[in-house]
Amino acid sequence: MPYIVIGVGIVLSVIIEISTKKSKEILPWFSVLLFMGTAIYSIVNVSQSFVLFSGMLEVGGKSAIFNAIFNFSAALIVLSSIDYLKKYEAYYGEYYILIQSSVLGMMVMASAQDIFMVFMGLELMSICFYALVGINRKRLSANEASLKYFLLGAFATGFIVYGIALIYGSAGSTSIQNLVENFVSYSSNIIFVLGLLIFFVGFSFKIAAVPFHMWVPDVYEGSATTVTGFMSTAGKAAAFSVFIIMLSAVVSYNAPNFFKNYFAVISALSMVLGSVVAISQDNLKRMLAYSSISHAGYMVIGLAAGNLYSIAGIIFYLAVYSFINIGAFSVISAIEGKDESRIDIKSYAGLHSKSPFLAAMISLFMFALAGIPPLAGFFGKYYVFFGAIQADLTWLAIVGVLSSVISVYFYIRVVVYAYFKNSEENFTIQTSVGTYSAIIVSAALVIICGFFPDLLLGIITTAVK
Amino acid sequence: MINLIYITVLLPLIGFLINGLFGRKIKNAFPGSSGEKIIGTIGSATVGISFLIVVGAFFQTISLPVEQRSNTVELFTWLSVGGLNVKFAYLVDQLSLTMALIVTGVGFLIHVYSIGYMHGDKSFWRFFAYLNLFIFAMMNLILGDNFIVLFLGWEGVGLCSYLLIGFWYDRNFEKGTTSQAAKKAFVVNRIGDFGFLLGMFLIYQTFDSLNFTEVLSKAATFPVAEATFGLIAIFLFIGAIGKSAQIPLFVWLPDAMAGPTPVSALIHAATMVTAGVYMVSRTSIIFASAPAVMMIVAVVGLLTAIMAASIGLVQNDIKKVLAYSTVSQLGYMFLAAGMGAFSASIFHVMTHAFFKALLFLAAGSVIHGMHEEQNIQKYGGLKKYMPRTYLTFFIATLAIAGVPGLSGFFSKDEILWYSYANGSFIFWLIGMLTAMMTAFYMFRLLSLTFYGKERFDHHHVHPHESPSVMTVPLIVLAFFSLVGGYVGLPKVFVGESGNLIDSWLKPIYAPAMNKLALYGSHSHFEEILLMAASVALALSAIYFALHVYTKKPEIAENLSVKFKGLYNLLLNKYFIDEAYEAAVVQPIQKGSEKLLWKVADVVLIDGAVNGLAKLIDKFSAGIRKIQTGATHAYAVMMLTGIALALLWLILSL
Amino acid sequence: MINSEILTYLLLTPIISSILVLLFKNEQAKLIRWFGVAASLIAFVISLVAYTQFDQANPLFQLTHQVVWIKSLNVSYFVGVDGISMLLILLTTFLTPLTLLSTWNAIEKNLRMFTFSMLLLEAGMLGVFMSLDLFLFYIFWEAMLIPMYFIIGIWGGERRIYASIKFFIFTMFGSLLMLVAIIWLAVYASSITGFFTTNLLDLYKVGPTVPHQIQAWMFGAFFLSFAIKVPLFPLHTWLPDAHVEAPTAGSVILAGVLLKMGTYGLVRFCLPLFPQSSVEYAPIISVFAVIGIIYGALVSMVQTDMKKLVAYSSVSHLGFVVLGIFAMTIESVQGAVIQMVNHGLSTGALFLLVGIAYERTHRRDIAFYGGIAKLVPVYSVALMIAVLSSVGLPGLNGFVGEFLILLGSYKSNVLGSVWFTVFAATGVIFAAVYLLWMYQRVVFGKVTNHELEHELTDMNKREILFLAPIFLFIVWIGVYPSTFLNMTEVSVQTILQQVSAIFFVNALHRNWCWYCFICYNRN
Amino acid sequence: MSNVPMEYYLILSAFMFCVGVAGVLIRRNAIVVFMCIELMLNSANLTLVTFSSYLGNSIGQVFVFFVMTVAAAEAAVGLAIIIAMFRNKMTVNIDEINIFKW
Repeated sequence: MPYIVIGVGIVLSVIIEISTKKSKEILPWFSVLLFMGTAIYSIVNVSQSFVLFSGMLEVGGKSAIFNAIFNFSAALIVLSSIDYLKKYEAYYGEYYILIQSSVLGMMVMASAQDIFMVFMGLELMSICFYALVGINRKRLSANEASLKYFLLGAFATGFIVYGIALIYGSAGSTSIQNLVENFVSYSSNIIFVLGLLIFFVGFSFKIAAVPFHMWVPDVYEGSATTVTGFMSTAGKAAAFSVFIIMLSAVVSYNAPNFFKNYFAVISALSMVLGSVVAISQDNLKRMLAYSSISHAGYMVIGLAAGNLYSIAGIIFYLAVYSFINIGAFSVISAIEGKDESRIDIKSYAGLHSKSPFLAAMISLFMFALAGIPPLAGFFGKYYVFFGAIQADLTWLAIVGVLSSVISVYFYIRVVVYAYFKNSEENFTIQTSVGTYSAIIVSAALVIICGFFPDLLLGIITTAVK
Repeated sequence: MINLIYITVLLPLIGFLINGLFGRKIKNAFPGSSGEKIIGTIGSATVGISFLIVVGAFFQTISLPVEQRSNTVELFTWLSVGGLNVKFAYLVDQLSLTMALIVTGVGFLIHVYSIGYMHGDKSFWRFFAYLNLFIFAMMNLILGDNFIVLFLGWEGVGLCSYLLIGFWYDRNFEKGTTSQAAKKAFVVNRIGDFGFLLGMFLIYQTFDSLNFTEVLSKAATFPVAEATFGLIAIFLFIGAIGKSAQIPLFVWLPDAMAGPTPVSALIHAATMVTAGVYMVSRTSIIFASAPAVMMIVAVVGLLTAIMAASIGLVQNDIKKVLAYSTVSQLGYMFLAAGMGAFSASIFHVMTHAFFKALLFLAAGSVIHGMHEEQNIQKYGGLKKYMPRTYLTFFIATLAIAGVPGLSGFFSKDEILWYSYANGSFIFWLIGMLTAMMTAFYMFRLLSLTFYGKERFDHHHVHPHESPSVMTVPLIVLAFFSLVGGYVGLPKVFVGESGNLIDSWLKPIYAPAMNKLALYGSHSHFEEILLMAASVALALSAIYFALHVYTKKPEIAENLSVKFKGLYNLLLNKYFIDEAYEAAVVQPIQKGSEKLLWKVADVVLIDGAVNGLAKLIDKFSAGIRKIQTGATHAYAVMMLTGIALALLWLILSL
Repeated sequence: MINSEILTYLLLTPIISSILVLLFKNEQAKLIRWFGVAASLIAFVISLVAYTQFDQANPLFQLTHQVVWIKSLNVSYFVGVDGISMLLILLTTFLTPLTLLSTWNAIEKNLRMFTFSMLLLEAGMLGVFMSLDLFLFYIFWEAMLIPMYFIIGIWGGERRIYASIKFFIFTMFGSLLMLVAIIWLAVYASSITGFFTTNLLDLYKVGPTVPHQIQAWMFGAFFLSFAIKVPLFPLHTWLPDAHVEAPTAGSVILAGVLLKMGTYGLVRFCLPLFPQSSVEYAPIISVFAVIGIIYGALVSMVQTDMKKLVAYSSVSHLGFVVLGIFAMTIESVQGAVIQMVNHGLSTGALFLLVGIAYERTHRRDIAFYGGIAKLVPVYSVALMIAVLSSVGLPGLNGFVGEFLILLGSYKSNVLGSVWFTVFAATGVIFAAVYLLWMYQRVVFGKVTNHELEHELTDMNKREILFLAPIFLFIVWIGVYPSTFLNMTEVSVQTILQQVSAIFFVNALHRNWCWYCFICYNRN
Repeated sequence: MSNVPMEYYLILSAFMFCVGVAGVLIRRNAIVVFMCIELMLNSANLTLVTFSSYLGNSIGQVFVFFVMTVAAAEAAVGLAIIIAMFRNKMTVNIDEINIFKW
């Protein structure tokens, strides 16, 4: 049902774009409505789980949660894009259509019950992202980002397809259901394990885990801020949704713990490297790119632990991470000036005197990213650490906390500039209804999920079980 | 009256609060000297009334049978934790009453004297507030029925001493300032307190109580190792050394002369410095259980006595001479205590309080009349200008020099006798030598001040007698210096019970005496012989001093040139201050600054912390270079990752 | 009255009023100030009411209030107090209005935010002291970093950024390891009780059963976190920086309450949760405590900046507290608890006084001052009292704490050697040295600096008003500490029973005796 | 076809895959790099077809069609990006495209 709605929405958007010149005013609000409607529909129908397209897609349960996350993030991103795109000089109607399509792709990924569907969803999403990254085709930075993203993304796709081929060959089927049921017998087949590993590597690229993270800083820096916000949240969540689907096969059947080790290692690498390198970044978008790498690391802890708690933890983490990051990128987009100026941390000096609201909000999001209780970010980490310790991965949890100590430094550095330093540049910040409402909604969610994590967690736990 | 004893503690406190909080207002409200009078009256009256109460309690106690002479007045619980139960309670017995009489009595006189001495001082009210606070603390010290209340007073008097030494906080004193002297006093005292604290801890560990009655009775009966007793005694004695200015912690007392002279009289001569003697005497049973420590006490006392006396021989500051004399006399008291003659030491505390307070007050009167000049070389022939001061000073000098019939003679003689009887001839000899020196330097002081040529500048200095508010206390003290000794007449003359003070205090020391039991058999003849010898030697020293300093000052001059090294050594107090400065103070200070702070803290610890941060920062700056911007490199990185993963997978199969 | 919601009201008061503060405009300075003081006074009154409902003879946690919070993790909002936490809660609510009152002139910039931070900070500290769920405790423990971070960073001195970041990261480092330990305990508990729990009362039963080797790690993680907060030598270097750079109000709260959270954590969590490890490592920890006492004092002695001097003195004073806690005798732990309050009062007073002078002259270096007794007599007296209280003069509060700690540690079997006390007691000497020396250089002597004459004015009524209550308690605790000692006695006994039960069973399970060379052979 | 062992096809496709990967790593021209990626995809396709044929089910072959479709879409977007790049910078040498680094 939600897939049809989005699909119809895309068609309608295309028609609007073609038929009227006012499409730029209509499309954003249309998209917001579309996304919000789908998000709410998904949340309401969490408990109704059924299968579509002869076992290809599953509706409800985990996928409903993911669908809600995708749609909700998209809605917020669209809100904050309205005014930003004018500034960014890329005020095209297809922007919204691309977002809608990519959301459809994500939804397919998250609901997939067959590796084919995973691939289809992934490609739909990725191709839209390639285009979104380069949406401002006049700008060299956007060109470079999209080219890098495209080449490396396609490279990764090559691995994924090859992996799928090997899995298919050794299992004789692409149904995930089948994989789950017969995992133990398959796992003695070296080709199967090899295929699965290659497949996982491809997705490790998508979630930006070290050492497959190299594209992230450049692409995040070069694309439009709102697009970065979208990719780093919904895009990452979509890739994780695939891991979680596949993982129910890998872990619940006592597989050889090779994958556990694999995840543990890339998680440790990502956490440490992301945190460490972020320290020396002055460009805020680039810094958040590295932060996103380290957060991917935290989430992978949950994959390594692989129990119910940690899976619920990852989903929770993804949801709150989406709110936080969208909020943070919205603030950045609000402050950003023409020609991608003012994304350097120095421009944030004395922000509190220019705009107390934005200063408070960026601090809130930074503290949340740093995982300071009682903000939502803390609970995400708490959950994955909890899962890790339960799975006897205490060392990983310790690596995690140590790297979050390091990461605190660059998060609070933003607060230092916003509050403790005096302004050096003079500029005025235009208020934007769309962006500000996106920020407020994200902030509210960050606080609410912090004080009452059970609201969200309750839904997730029921869905996971 | 015994039950009202807490009033004697409270009254000075009230006086302190009134003068301390409202003194400035009183002074401003009543212009001229009437404000001073009110403040002075409040200050003196509180102590005076306390004195009367103590006297009442004294007579009440005397009227009781001997067994009931020890009474406790409880106020409220102070510290009650686990097995520790410390009350604010006062112990009224023979020893504390004796001390209380001295403190309030002499204290009252000095208060009165101060009204005159401090006249015109801008902080008149503050002075009286501090004095009252001192009396409050001192009363706690001597009346407290447990170690902690004693310690409260112990530290409290230290504080008052600190405040009063630094009373003229903007004046210079010798090479430094008064406040440096004050700080020195407090810190050196604290070193002693450190020992005292450890003593208390060990007592609590051993006897599970800090209450005098309990601890002392347990100490008399409990089977406790002698080593433990020894350790306790050593610790307590360290406390006493600090407070009573014995070797090696005596250095603060001469510097304490930076305070106003009444302070020197009250705190640094008559009362506070004897607190150590009181404490040893109070815990006599513990000391008596550790004979080795007793010997240490005696030796320390003896050495202090002779050392301080030798320094006193050459000092030129009138108060300095008296200060070293005090140190020396305190040494006598410890000698007595160490010899087991606790009552003799308390007796000497009493007589010393009279004559030394008198000496200081009289000296104060001289200083007052000489416009704050303290160098005795610039005095001379003052007898005719200040007759009353001279007379009283003369009496006190006789007393301290051990001229028979005066108070000092009896107490000093008793100590010397016990140092022979319970100790050895060497003890007596050194004690005797000290007594000779004492007689000498006191008469040197007397001669240079009151006799001989007038060496002061007549144009600027107009010596005059002090007002009667100052001289009347002098006269009263002179009276007691004359007759105070008769409560402790030698047993050789008056028999076992004729020594009033000894038989009064005896019950206190009974347990200690039981343990000691070291009275050797010495004949009366020996005692009288030694007494005669000491009198003869003292008198000859007096004669020599008078002769040299009134008639032939050049002899002194020649001697000082002839024995230049010795003279300088003595003049500079054996360079002990300098030695401490170089051996203790400087190393600690420099070490703390150069080593602990600037190296250990800033470089090592903080350096490690910041270094770690810097390391991560460097690491970050280095590792970010991996991100070259070249798409190829990214692909290579990915492939490396895949290759490693595959390799690992294959290896793990 | 075992169950009561009063603590929740107490907690909510500053939170709600901090939000209300945001409704004011920055220009309404007077209103904001009064509002802040009034709000914190209300909190103080509520805590007094809570105190009247508190039964000090009851060894259990009282005034508890439990509401399920996160079902899936079995975490509940669970607050309650025993004597120790009640005392510290009172200290917190007592000091907060006074510090707010002290900022009248010092804080001009962004007053609204300042009051907001202070009230939030108060809420955080109260939460730490009343939480009976480790998860909840951890949240408060971390959450109060944020307002403190802002207080140092926005209203601090020149190097405020360095200091605030150092403070934040240093303290966070320890607490994150504690987080791992908390989770580990919760998971471990599920293997014993069958369900995850972070409920402190449940974990009190679970903690001691943790296998010896792992318990040491758990203990280490908790201890590290608390030791950094205390701060114990050699983890103390964030403190001087934070103290020096923080505004007066920040320093007062930092010294007065924040550091106590560390020592409170040791008493509340380390000792009863991990008794074997606590006993086993007590001597090592005490060595560091003693080093801290002496080291803090010596370094304090040579400081040229008054605030830094007081900051290092905190290292020394809190060394006493740690020593008292790990001596584990009733006397020493009681002493440690009362010393926490004492340090809050006397160091708080010292910081306030330094702040008063700083407000007028904008200088904190000792050399700048000298001879101010003549210019500002009331101030000098106040400083004297604060100094003496810090020095530990009998009759004032400091003595009671230090004496009990030393007395208790001397006879402690857990430490097993009297040398700890002997060395610690030298701190008593050094305290006199550094504080009186500072006092002498600042207050006594001649006025050499004539700038002082027109800049320095004596304390005004408001300043006397906020110092007087502190001095009242300084004397009160010094003369009649029973009021406070009785409050905590039963609670301390309960904790020690938990420890000693283990202690006697295992009878010093130590496989090393490195301190033998200084062993003092008793009996 | 049935007399050729499956392994031959697999090895061939693996070799093709490696050639593709090597091309991506070595070549500088963005279009050539992209073509190498297409080669990788095609090697995967070959694998799929092989398996499909040997397993005797059609899923693999169906999937190949999807992959080809996707590759076509990818090519469209990718070439558009490369063209945009070329317009702005007049080069498609990926070594010269490095304004973002570190």
